[in-house]
Amino acid sequence: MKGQHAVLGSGSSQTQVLGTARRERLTVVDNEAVGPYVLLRLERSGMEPGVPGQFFMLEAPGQLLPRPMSLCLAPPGELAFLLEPIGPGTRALAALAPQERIYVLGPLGNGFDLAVERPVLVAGGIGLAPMPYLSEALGGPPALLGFRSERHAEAARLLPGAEVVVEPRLVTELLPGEPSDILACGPEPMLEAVRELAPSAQLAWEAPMACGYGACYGCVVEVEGRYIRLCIEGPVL
Amino acid sequence: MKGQHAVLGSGSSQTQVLGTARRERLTVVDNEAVGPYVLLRLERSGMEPGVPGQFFMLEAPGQLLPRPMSLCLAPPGELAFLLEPIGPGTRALAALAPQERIYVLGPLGNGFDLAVERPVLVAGGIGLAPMPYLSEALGGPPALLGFRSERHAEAARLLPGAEVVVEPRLVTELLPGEPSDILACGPEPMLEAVRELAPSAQLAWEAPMACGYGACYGCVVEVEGRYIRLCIEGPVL
Amino acid sequence: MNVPVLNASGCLDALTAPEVAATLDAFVTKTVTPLPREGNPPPRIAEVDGWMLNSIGLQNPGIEVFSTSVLPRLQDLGVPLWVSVGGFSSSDYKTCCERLDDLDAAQVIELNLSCPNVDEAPETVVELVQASRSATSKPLYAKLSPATPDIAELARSVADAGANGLSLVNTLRGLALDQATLRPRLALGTGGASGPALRPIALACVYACANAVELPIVGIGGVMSGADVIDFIAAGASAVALGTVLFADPLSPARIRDELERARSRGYSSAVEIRRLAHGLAFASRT
Amino acid sequence: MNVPVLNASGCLDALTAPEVAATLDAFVTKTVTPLPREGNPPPRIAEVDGWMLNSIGLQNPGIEVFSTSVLPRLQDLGVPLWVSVGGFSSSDYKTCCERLDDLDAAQVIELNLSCPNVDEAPETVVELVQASRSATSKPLYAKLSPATPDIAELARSVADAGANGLSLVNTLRGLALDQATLRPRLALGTGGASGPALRPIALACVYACANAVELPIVGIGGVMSGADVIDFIAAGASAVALGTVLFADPLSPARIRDELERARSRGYSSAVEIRRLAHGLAFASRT
Ligand SMILES: Cc1cc2nc3c(=O)[nH]c(=O)nc-3n(C[C@H](O)[C@H](O)[C@H](O)COP(=O)(O)OP(=O)(O)OC[C@H]3O[C@@H](n4cnc5c(N)ncnc54)[C@H](O)[C@@H]3O)c2cc1C
Ligand SMILES: Cc1cc2nc3c(=O)[nH]c(=O)nc-3n(C[C@H](O)[C@H](O)[C@H](O)COP(=O)(O)OP(=O)(O)OC[C@H]3O[C@@H](n4cnc5c(N)ncnc54)[C@H](O)[C@@H]3O)c2cc1C
Ligand SMILES: Cc1cc2nc3c(=O)[nH]c(=O)nc-3n(C[C@H](O)[C@H](O)[C@H](O)COP(=O)(O)O)c2cc1C
Ligand SMILES: Cc1cc2nc3c(=O)[nH]c(=O)nc-3n(C[C@H](O)[C@H](O)[C@H](O)COP(=O)(O)O)c2cc1C
Ligand code: FES
Ligand code: FES
Repeated sequence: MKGQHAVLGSGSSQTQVLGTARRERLTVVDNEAVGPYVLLRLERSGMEPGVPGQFFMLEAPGQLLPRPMSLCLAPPGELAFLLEPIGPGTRALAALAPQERIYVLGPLGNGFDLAVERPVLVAGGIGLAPMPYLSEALGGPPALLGFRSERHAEAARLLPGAEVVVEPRLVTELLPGEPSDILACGPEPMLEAVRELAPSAQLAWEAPMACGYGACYGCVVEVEGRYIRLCIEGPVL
Repeated sequence: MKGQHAVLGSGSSQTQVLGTARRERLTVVDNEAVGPYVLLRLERSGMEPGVPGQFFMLEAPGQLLPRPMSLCLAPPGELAFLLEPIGPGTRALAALAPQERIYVLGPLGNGFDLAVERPVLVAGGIGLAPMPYLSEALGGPPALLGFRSERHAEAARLLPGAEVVVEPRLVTELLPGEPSDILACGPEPMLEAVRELAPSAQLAWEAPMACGYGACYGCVVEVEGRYIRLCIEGPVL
Repeated sequence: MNVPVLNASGCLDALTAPEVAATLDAFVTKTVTPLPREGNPPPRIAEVDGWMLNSIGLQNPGIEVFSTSVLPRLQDLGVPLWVSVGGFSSSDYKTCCERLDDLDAAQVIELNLSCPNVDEAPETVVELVQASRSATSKPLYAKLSPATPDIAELARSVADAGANGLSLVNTLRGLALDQATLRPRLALGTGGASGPALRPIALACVYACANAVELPIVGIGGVMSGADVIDFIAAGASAVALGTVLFADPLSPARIRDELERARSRGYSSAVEIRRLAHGLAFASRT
Repeated sequence: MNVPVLNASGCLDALTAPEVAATLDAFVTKTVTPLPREGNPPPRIAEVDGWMLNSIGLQNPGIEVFSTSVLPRLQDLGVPLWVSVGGFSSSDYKTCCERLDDLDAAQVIELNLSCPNVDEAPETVVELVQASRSATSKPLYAKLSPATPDIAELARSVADAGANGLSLVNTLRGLALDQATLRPRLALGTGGASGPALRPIALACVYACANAVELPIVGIGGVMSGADVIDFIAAGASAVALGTVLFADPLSPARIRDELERARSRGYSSAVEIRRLAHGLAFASRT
């Protein structure tokens, strides 16, 4: 894993999250189904898209806490997020109609390190979310996508040219034999498997987050026996 | 006051509220402004309008507890309520759009005793609510209405032919000198004043209610040193 | 799914709404005290932010009138009866339990040890249970407040003092101010807070106590739906009682039973199965 | 309207978000314990029914690292500092207070007497306050749990034990189950429940304590808006602290100050005026 790991507790990180992030109320342009997922497009207003792999906290109407979402696409004047509706927050976001407005905070956290020579993108399921923007930034490197069903695999159209497998086949079966710089996002077991095969891979992890900017200590993951805040030390580790 | 007053606590009343009341989900026909008030018209479905002065518990979207409302009008196939938006529950009711549906329970409580010889209706402000339906049942007796402003007085059109005063004039100034059977509804000070002048008047009182059918003991009013449940002993006392 | 559904004490009058009482597995009376009580002055209720606040103040006819004239009429309804008793000293609890002890109509005595609308009894909860235990051989359910630093510890002492079951929970104390006057909306200031916002707190109490004692638990607090009942069973309750939801929906017992029936067809085959699922994670009682 | 706005302990890291800290009248640190703590295993947070549940478990670098390397950097921010201390025995509280006593940067010590995510200290709250009092001459704010049968009584004993102020309140204990597995959503089962659903409960605590003691009170619990601040002041607080709202909106301190400013123009001319309005009904302290 990359990144300087925190020692412990308050003040271990220098990342001044709010220094680059803004908070604005953005207008929904559209919400489109992409297989079982939803592509939520927001007017960009004054917000920066940030580095691929960074994320934003999106107000989910009716919910107390915002929900973390990776930026999926940054077309001119827009910020677009790919959502999997799995609970009350993501369902509320998936139900937004054009012209509705939500508060958005970001970009947050540390994205992928783009200084790589032989990039290969690897994603499982909703782990596809950050890949289109990442692919663009890297000039369209090879990409490997795994999905749990044909229906989920429809979302592969967001990353034209990617190689796609559907369960029971696993995306890790496609990992190249030759040395490469893997940038991956997906469910925890997939990321563990990728790390096993490619210890230097950059992996984008998930954890429930309340704040996204280091305030709550809710999003910790264990790294070398210590709990670090994924939102400011990651999500790419 | 009329009505057999409860002694104390559980089981003092024989009124089997749910015996006559039904609970159904009714569809909104329309919501019309009447001065600063709102006339909420619901499809009647299988519900009975009951006796004038009885009330219904109306689900207020987004609120935990339903809100008590007197029946205002019972045109064929409809139940209509006159609302004053004063808080979250009444505002939610006033914001209902046609085709939306809410649960309604009723009719509840004891209405006016219609076996009167020289009826005169007296109402102050939103106390107008039960009067149109009462007037119809009594064949259009004389009616006296008081309002706090000209704008509020617009609602008098729901009771054509009524005599209307606006503050600083008070409706009690209009009370007839000759003996009459007064049926009144309005704010507490007005009802107290009416009772002072006409001790045998039938008065429709208000109290915050959680259930409307005797379950919570929340709606008590003091009668002869005891607390009785207004929802089952009243609201007309 | 065979989960007994009761009403929560003080949330239904079986004599004014016998049709509703008939849909319950047992009817729990409003709390009875040794002497009659008029209760607190109105306004007694307010709704605020998903909570219902009440300050009824244990209005009741007293144990004597209750025993001679209310209980027989309740018995006629043909629903099993739980009698809730309360008071202000251990002798109050003793008085009520003794009076009920030889009345067959009262199947269970629930001890209201936790009403936030009357001054606190000077004795401890455990002393009140002991006094009650000495006065009756009927099953005693101890109804506890969530406003206690360590409810699992309290459950253990209450079990040791002879309680046969727990009713969890009573209301929390809450305050709502009128936005115009900034004065409390209830006449006496604060009141008991109930409704859906109480549910996660009640679930935590049930969960902590189920991991601490073997007693059966009636889960109470913000039950609104069949899904909520499943949560309470999963947390360790063996029955539930409906409070505030009865005010919003007198038909809720039947509706909730339907929802449970449908859950059964989705695979939750029995209450036991739900508990097994949930308590697989038994170490979790650590917090 | 001159109401000091703080953050609630554990709800902001001033070093990762100095811009947010700069908008506060004082910054309150996350609770520090004598020894470093890694805190509880994840998942640590969940949202349920208007509550946020957390089970952080007092992750902190320990009083020594805090004093030598965190506090100086906090001091550089130029915001008045309150240091929250906690522990598992009176000697833990004493250790922390002694260590802080001669550090000028710590203006106030807040005693976290109420964290629901660590096992209960065996000593009483009053003993913990006494031990802290003996160890420092700095102002001590006692932060109490709402899960206590009689918080006004507790406030009186805490005042007698030497506390200079009260922070009201900490979280309640809550439980959320995963709807698919029926297992607790937090790794350790239950967690501390915060957010708007806590507000009426917190207001009741502030109200009860303001009527019981003369100490200044920091109102904490579900403050989301300027209107909520007005409620807390009306109930008897003299300052407020923002917790969960900071997660949803890091700009909330400025927004809430704006809302208070606008309330002033609507006639609430001063905090004192609000309190006068509210406490006109002083007899209401009876419940
Ligand atoms: C940095 C980051 C970027 C993300 N990007 C995306 C994205 O681009 N698109 C997308 O659809 N989702 C993304 N997620 C996940 C997304 O934030 C969660 O699915 C969402 O918060 C769930 O909220 P909910 O209210 O719908 O469900 P909840 O009710 O909160 O959760 C439903 C179930 O999922 C579990 N859960 C919730 N959040 C997480 C989590 N973050 N990790 C693991 N389990 C969880 C809960 O414990 C619960 O069992 C991202 C998460 C992080 C941390
Ligand atoms: C039998 C009966 C019939 C009624 N009929 C009508 C009607 O036809 N039309 C109509 O507009 N209203 C009627 N009301 C009053 C109506 O029920 C309340 O205005 C409504 O419940 C307020 O809800 P809310 O959420 O809007 O305001 P809340 O936030 O509940 O209340 C706003 C303020 O009004 C006070 N308040 C609330 N309810 C009452 C009450 N019932 N009596 C006195 N003060 C109260 C509160 O304490 C608070 O200060 C009736 C009440 C009863 C008991
Ligand atoms: C209006 C009202 C009256 C109540 N009266 C009593 C009572 O007399 N005795 C008692 O033990 N609990 C009483 N309670 C508490 C309920 O029994 C129950 O514990 C609480 O309301 C939580 O459940 P709920 O959230 O489903 O309402 C009362 C609650 C309400 C709302
Ligand atoms: C994530 C989180 C961490 C917290 N950590 C602490 C803590 O370390 N010390 C403490 O005294 N309170 C802690 N609290 C409690 C808060 O300070 C506050 O009392 C509580 O959240 C209620 O306020 P709110 O409803 O505005 O969030 C924590 C709360 C949350 C949500
Ligand atoms: S999400 Fe709050 S610290 Fe990471
Ligand atoms: S409103 Fe519940 S008893 Fe009258």
